[in-house]
Amino acid sequence: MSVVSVGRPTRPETEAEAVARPHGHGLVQDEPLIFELGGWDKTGVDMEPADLGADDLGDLVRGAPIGLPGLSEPETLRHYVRLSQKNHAIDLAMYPLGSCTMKHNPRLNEKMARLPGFADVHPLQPVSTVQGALALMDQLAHWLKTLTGMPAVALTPKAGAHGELCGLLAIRAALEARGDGRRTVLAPVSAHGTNPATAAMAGYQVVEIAQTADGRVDIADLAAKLGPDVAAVMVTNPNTCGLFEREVIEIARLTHAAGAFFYCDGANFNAIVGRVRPGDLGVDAMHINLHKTFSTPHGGGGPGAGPVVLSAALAPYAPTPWVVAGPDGSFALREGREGEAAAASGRMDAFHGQMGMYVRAMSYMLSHGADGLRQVAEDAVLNANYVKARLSGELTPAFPEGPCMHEALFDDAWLEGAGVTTLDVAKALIDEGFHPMTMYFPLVVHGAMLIEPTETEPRRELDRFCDAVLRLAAAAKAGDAERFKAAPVSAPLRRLDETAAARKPRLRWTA
Amino acid sequence: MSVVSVGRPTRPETEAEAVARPHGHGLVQDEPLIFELGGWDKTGVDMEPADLGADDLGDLVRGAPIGLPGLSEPETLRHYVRLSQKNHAIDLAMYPLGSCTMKHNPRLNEKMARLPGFADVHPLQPVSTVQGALALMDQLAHWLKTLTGMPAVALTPKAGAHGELCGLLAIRAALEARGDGRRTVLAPVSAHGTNPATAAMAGYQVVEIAQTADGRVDIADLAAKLGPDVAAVMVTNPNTCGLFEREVIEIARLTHAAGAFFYCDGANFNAIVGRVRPGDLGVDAMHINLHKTFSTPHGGGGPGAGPVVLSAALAPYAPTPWVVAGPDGSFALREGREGEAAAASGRMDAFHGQMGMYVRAMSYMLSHGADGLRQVAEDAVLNANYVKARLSGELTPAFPEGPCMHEALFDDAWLEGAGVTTLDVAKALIDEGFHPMTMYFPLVVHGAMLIEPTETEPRRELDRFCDAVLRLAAAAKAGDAERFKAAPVSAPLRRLDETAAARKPRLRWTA
Amino acid sequence: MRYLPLTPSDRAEMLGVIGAASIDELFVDVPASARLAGPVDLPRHAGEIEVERQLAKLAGRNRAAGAGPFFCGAGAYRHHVPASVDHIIQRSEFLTSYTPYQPEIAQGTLQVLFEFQTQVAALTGLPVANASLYDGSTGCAEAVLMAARVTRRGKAVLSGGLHPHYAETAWTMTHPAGLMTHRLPAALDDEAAVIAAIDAETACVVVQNPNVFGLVTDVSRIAEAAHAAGALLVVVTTEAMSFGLIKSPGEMGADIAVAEGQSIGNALNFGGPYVGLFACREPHLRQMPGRLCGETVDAAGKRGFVLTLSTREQHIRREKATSNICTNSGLCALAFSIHMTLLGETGLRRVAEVNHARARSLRTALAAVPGVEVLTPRFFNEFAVRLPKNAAALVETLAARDIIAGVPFSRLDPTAGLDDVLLVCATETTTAEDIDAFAAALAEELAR
Amino acid sequence: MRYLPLTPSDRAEMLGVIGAASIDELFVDVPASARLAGPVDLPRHAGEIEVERQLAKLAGRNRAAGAGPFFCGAGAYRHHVPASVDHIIQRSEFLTSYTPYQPEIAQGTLQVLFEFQTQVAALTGLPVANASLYDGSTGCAEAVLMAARVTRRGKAVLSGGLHPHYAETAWTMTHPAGLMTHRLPAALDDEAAVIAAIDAETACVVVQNPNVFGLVTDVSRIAEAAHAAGALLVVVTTEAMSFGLIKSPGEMGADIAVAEGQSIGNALNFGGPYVGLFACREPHLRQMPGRLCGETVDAAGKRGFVLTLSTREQHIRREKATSNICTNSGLCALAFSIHMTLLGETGLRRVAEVNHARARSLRTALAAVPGVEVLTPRFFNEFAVRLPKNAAALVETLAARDIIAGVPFSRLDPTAGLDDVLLVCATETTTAEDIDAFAAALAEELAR
Ligand SMILES: Cc1ncc(COP(=O)(O)O)c(C=O)c1O
Ligand SMILES: Cc1ncc(COP(=O)(O)O)c(C=O)c1O
Repeated sequence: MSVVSVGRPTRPETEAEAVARPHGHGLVQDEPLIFELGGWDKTGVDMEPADLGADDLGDLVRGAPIGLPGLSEPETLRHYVRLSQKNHAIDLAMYPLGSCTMKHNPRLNEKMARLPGFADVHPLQPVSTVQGALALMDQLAHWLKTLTGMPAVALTPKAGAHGELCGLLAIRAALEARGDGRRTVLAPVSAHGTNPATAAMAGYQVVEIAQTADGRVDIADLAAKLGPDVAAVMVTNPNTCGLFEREVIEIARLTHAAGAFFYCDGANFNAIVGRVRPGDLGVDAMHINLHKTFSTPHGGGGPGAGPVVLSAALAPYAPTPWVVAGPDGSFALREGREGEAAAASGRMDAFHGQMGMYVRAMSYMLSHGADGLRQVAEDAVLNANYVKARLSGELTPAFPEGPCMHEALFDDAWLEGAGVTTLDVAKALIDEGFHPMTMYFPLVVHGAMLIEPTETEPRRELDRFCDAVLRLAAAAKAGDAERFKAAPVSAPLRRLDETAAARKPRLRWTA
Repeated sequence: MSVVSVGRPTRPETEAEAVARPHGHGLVQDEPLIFELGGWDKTGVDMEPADLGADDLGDLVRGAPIGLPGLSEPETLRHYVRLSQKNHAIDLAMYPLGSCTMKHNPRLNEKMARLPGFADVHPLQPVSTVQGALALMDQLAHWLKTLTGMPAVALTPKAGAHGELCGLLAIRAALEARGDGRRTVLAPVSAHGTNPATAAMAGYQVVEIAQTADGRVDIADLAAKLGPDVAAVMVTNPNTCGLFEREVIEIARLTHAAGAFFYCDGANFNAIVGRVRPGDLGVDAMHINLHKTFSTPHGGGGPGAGPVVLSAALAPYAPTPWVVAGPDGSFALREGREGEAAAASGRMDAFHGQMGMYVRAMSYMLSHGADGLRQVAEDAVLNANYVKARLSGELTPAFPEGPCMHEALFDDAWLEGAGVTTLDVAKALIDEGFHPMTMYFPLVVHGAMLIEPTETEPRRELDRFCDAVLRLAAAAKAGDAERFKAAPVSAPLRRLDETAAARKPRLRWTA
Repeated sequence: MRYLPLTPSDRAEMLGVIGAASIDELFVDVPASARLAGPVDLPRHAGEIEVERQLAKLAGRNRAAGAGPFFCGAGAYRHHVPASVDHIIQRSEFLTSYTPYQPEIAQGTLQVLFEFQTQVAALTGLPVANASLYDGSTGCAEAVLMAARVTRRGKAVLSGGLHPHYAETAWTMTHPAGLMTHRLPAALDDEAAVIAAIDAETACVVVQNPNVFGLVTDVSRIAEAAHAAGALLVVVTTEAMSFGLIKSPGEMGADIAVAEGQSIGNALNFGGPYVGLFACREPHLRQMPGRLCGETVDAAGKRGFVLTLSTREQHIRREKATSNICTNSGLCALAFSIHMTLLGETGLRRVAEVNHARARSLRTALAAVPGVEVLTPRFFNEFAVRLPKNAAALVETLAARDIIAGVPFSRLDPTAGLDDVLLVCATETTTAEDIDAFAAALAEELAR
Repeated sequence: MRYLPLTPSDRAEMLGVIGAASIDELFVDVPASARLAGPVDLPRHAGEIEVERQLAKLAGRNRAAGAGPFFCGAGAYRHHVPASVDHIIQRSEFLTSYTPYQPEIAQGTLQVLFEFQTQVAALTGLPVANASLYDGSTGCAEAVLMAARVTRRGKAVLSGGLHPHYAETAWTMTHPAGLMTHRLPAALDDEAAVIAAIDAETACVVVQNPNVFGLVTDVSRIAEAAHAAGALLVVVTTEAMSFGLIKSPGEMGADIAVAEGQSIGNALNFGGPYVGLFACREPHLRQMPGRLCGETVDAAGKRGFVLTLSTREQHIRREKATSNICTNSGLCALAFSIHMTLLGETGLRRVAEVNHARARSLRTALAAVPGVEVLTPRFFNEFAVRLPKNAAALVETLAARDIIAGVPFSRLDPTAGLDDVLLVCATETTTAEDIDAFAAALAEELAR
């Protein structure tokens, strides 16, 4: 339909109005919970009723109301589209969450994962009917092994933490196979929380390794703590300070000399993919977060996938199932403990891991190729160093000497006396249109701000981000603490009261 | 990555802040033009270069720079996702643009239209290889004919206006076939602009028919104007005032008695689908906007599809191509003027019209079925009458007597003396989170406000909308004109200067 | 019904608010004789599973272009559209919005249209472009109508290289207004005939480049002749990808450029929806059909975009409008613009070169088949061949072998006497194996 | 490279700002011996066309479940997911966001999680649910670990009706921490054996309902026995659709309910990603693994949601955490929640009833095949049959006839001695024709 624009010239805005309406803001629809939309007897799914009742089930039939509202399709669309607009996303602006590798998620990956031949295939179909799926798993395994220089890979772990567990279980099994009941895992203080949590799950006690002034593993301390009870040394490399462990080969040597295994947390593999092979560094096991390095979407908290590459010493202790390539080009599945799987460390989950993520990762890898993946690492490192260089004048880099890898770590020394905390800076960044950096991690740095741009940030966005941070730095130093305390003011909500949430948890809607 | 939330309790908001940040607002990313993003030598498409040059084309090869920027895929995604958030959409809130039928667009339709068997088929493939496409067109034709009670349909018009042209050309051809060179088309003042514009394109002069006080065609005036030069009478039914033409059968009778044809603008078919068949009213030709009644998405301005149903008298003058069902269940295409197509009025476009829209419309029709489509009309009319009933106390309905059909028309008498115009009300509705109604159309009503909720609006949203309008009415009557003049304040932009735009048109970016 | 949110109790309560006893009361204005008592004779509603089954079955009865060797062009082209294009156009905010009449809440669509217009202007080499028409063929008809308005003349000369369906559409849409379309016989190259046909009544000359036989020509001599006679030159392009390799219409003297934009961003869709590109020289701006998006500022001085010069359009000017077009091809224009943004100049030139190279490989392969004569000397990605047999019959034979061999010219114009001419096309999606399979099968069939 | 926005000149300039002469300088910390001089031995980058071709080829070598008769269940189920679910989860704001650590700009995800938790609590009949785990099998292992923390005991009794892969996963993930899993032999109904196995060391009893043979049972007697011994009852459900027809775990006395949520909103995906549902009774809340979303207010008093009770989690509590889980199944939980919102109680019950009815039709058809014995007396949508032949071999034979006949029990547990047992499943996507084709083919093969 047409609209006659009666062209009455609009009057210019008054100054007061201009201030009241900060630039770049728009209306966000309020949206109640589905339980408040009145859909107690609606449904958005049409289906002819069954021709039979369920009377054969007797009193096992669910009688009482369940309490689930339903909505028609139009209402459903609106509910979720409205909610979605309250989220920040990579597709909206830089999302420099250090250690999370929030890179672009190619849409080709999504399309490929939805091919019926991948999406509509049951994990327990006869193996003869899923040869393409097994071939893809085999291909993914080949790429991961080649990129890491490792002889084996266990694909089934569901995410990074699950991969850590898988790696430690292989180590445990290998030790048990030689009758060795070691009970300690060494890990630096800077380790991600999943490392100690996983070690505990795997039945180990965690002993912390000290860190040097330049943000690396203290080799002397490591050597001192290595002993006959140490099953594994867990080190993240590049580490969570965004630095490459220069002495990594020595770490591996010492570890092996002590009869222990070297577990590398590969969450930061993005910094070195195509340029460095962990296998060349003496690593025995390393998980790879496909949802970081290989671009499968984070989806607001998963799903991920955490394949673990393994050294020859650990390979026999991989969990089942795995794919076996036959000489005729066909593929089989090793599901039980038969044959070469006799020593398998168990089963990490019911089926074959995260096939949907394998397809996406494979689509990404094929797109980049060996050359492109190398460029990924280079650009990721370049972008991080660029941010570090641009911000170092005003902020205080935690480790100013030498280059960083894929992320730049700052402490809060530059905020000294400003009455502004790292948290405040993070919230103020929201008002600038960016997702904050990771804050207060790693724990080894005071008021840590960990910035990981990733290689998919264009120069222009890096500059916009750096400009915003520098503006905030100037404001903080100029004493404008109030602005920081009030932030964010432009998000759909102001700061949320997390203390109240935890004090009296309300974890579901009740009428 | 993890974030330690140092749980410093956030301080409560001051009153001044609460005012400065209207509820339900969020940050909208500013976004430059693609030409300002610096991508002059970038591309987001990887392709190995051709192995041959184009030297055989000599100086016909394009040498000079074209001036097209390119962006990598991450930048492209961000550009368009940012821009998208500056749009209102059905999926965000009620979009009551009268005459536009902004109903829910089912996602199943989108999925079906993308099946390779529909989307990846060439219009000139051998007919033996597109039997499913032809079958679908035949099925769509059957549904449209059954729903309208008309014996024939021309599918190829690309949108409503194109359908109008198609209908008038069939009329013209029918008249010419009997050697009749009539040159006038009668249409009411309330007609949509496309009606007179189409009549002119079809070579006719337009004479306006008067309207009665109750918003319908003035039969006496019609009778007076009908004569030997009148080729067609074009009437919208339900009409653009949202009213059913009570005397439609008489209009048809008079028209036919004068040797003219009755063209019905079917843009408002949504009000009567499944309840009334235009064929039972004496209509000779009527276009159907698949993008209105049959839910194909409006897409920010198209594409649409405007099939035209035809009476037996006009059927031979349909344009080619059309589908012919063979006795063996196979389908053929009549593309030239052979056989029964000897009298065809020509070709409306290069191929078979809007196949992508046919699939969507068919998916919608099959979903609703005969029973559901009838319910569509009922709910559309119910929703409009509900809005009319709720608003009539404060606003002034243009035609208070009797029910309306699928849309409710108000004039601006209720704004008398308030210093607020229909345009101001529309802009103020934006600040309430709604798309404005159609304004200043139809032309027969002063300061028209035409509200079409459609059947896919839930009760709750209708109430939210009515509450907002009533709030605005109270504010206008209370003398708060300033608020209206300033509106919108919560959209990404304030009112735009349309006069300046037209005075010195800038229609493309220049460096 | 999953798309209908009202519940029975909603309906009852709402009728109460309205003061109606039943829904039938709201339909009182319908003559009693025309009120249907119950549902029409069509199937009842169906769930998603059922609808999907029915439609998938129909889709399964079509041979998808991508399912095997495929060589059709002639106005619609199979190109690869990046996955992100289709992803973006499905965003609710683009898919489910209307024509941007309220610019404050439609800047997303409006900025895209402004960018689209700029891209189309650049591609065609002309200063102003509109926000899209239905498709190339209707755009061509609109160009003829526009030329008649500009020149106040009544005749259009249509080259025999113009796609026959375009010529027919132009006739259909322009003859009622009294225009005369002088359509020259189908011919590979009719420059001389076109120039000869220009006279003082001629409003415009319409030529296609590359033409329907794939021929790429320099139309500047025709431009000169037209201009000398006071007529406009309309250049039609059915293959927008060719803008990446071939001199633009603007550079060769066109006054109006019309193109089918389907190749960029849009699927084949059995012929539609597509997107018409339309550009012209500045002085004719106010005679242009279709929507235009222009730059302006908001009340706070911020840059923004609006639909403008709408006094040309039907909703303001009614019977004096430059066209009746209202709904156009918004979403297809968006797809075009996104794909073009991904390509950029670098990518467009690259893809265009690959198209050209593949078509040359195809020529080499077909030329080697005994009995096949390549007719088109200079082409972009499609060309005509003469076969020793009826082309339509051969295409059916090859289709039975799962090779879609191209478009027989007789399909476009059965009266041209070119029943032995086949139009073939190769794009970046064509593989060497496809070409080999085609040539081999053709050789076999011709040897029979 | 289309995913890499930096241009060569960007790179050069940025190195300048950094003060590095080359990119290699940024890698100085890597030991020289480990710096690769060039790309590894893998193919070079490829365009979309090429990647799509390669992957489509692999996909084409799998028989899609929807391509013909299909009867697999046993932990993964083929249901129809409405088109709008997949549309919504692909919105950038959901797809490309991280775990909602900054609640002010993550209310979309957080509100969804709160709604999801409420839905899961309602379905399982328990008061608190978390924001998802990886899948049902790892959720089952987490439940055992949680029960051990709650009871401070070290033994878990696993029913022989528990999916063997769940039992194996539970063993893998719990034995390193010193827990003992007492796994009973595979059995259709082992209530008595389960009750007998409970002792003073028992932290929990794990039963599946419907169990791996499809049997639906009343687990309240087991609940009583467990509670009497101070142990918890963990009820596992692999088919979430059954919640629409069968009494909930909470109603039958479960302390912890674990379910595989794939059936609602998620495709088969050859086994993953799926989504683990996890709910428990209030007192055990602080021993729960995984993320929790809670309601709170913002500084202006507006309702909002945050991740809460994170002191249970690894990033705060490190080695004392209730689990190491970090990334979980956010997007699958979203899909689950959307589908459940579309269904509502009405739709869920309807679809569940249809599943049950189809499975009963399947039973009737298979029971009529000579030699086939139906083993499961009461079931939801899957049941076990005993065949007069090796089930795995028969499944392969039928697969060659394009019928995917179900899951041979030996595939789940080759050591159980149930090689003649086949697990079959029917859902709302199964047609009468599918069932007829299966029964007919089975009868033929058994008659051979
Ligand atoms: C350094 C590090 N290690 C391990 C993990 C755990 O990975 P996931 O979240 O995939 O379980 C993360 C992710 O946050 C991480 O940053
Ligand atoms: C009453 C009426 N007639 C005709 C039309 C023209 O339809 P279209 O925009 O599809 O060309 C419209 C659409 O706006 C309309 O509302």
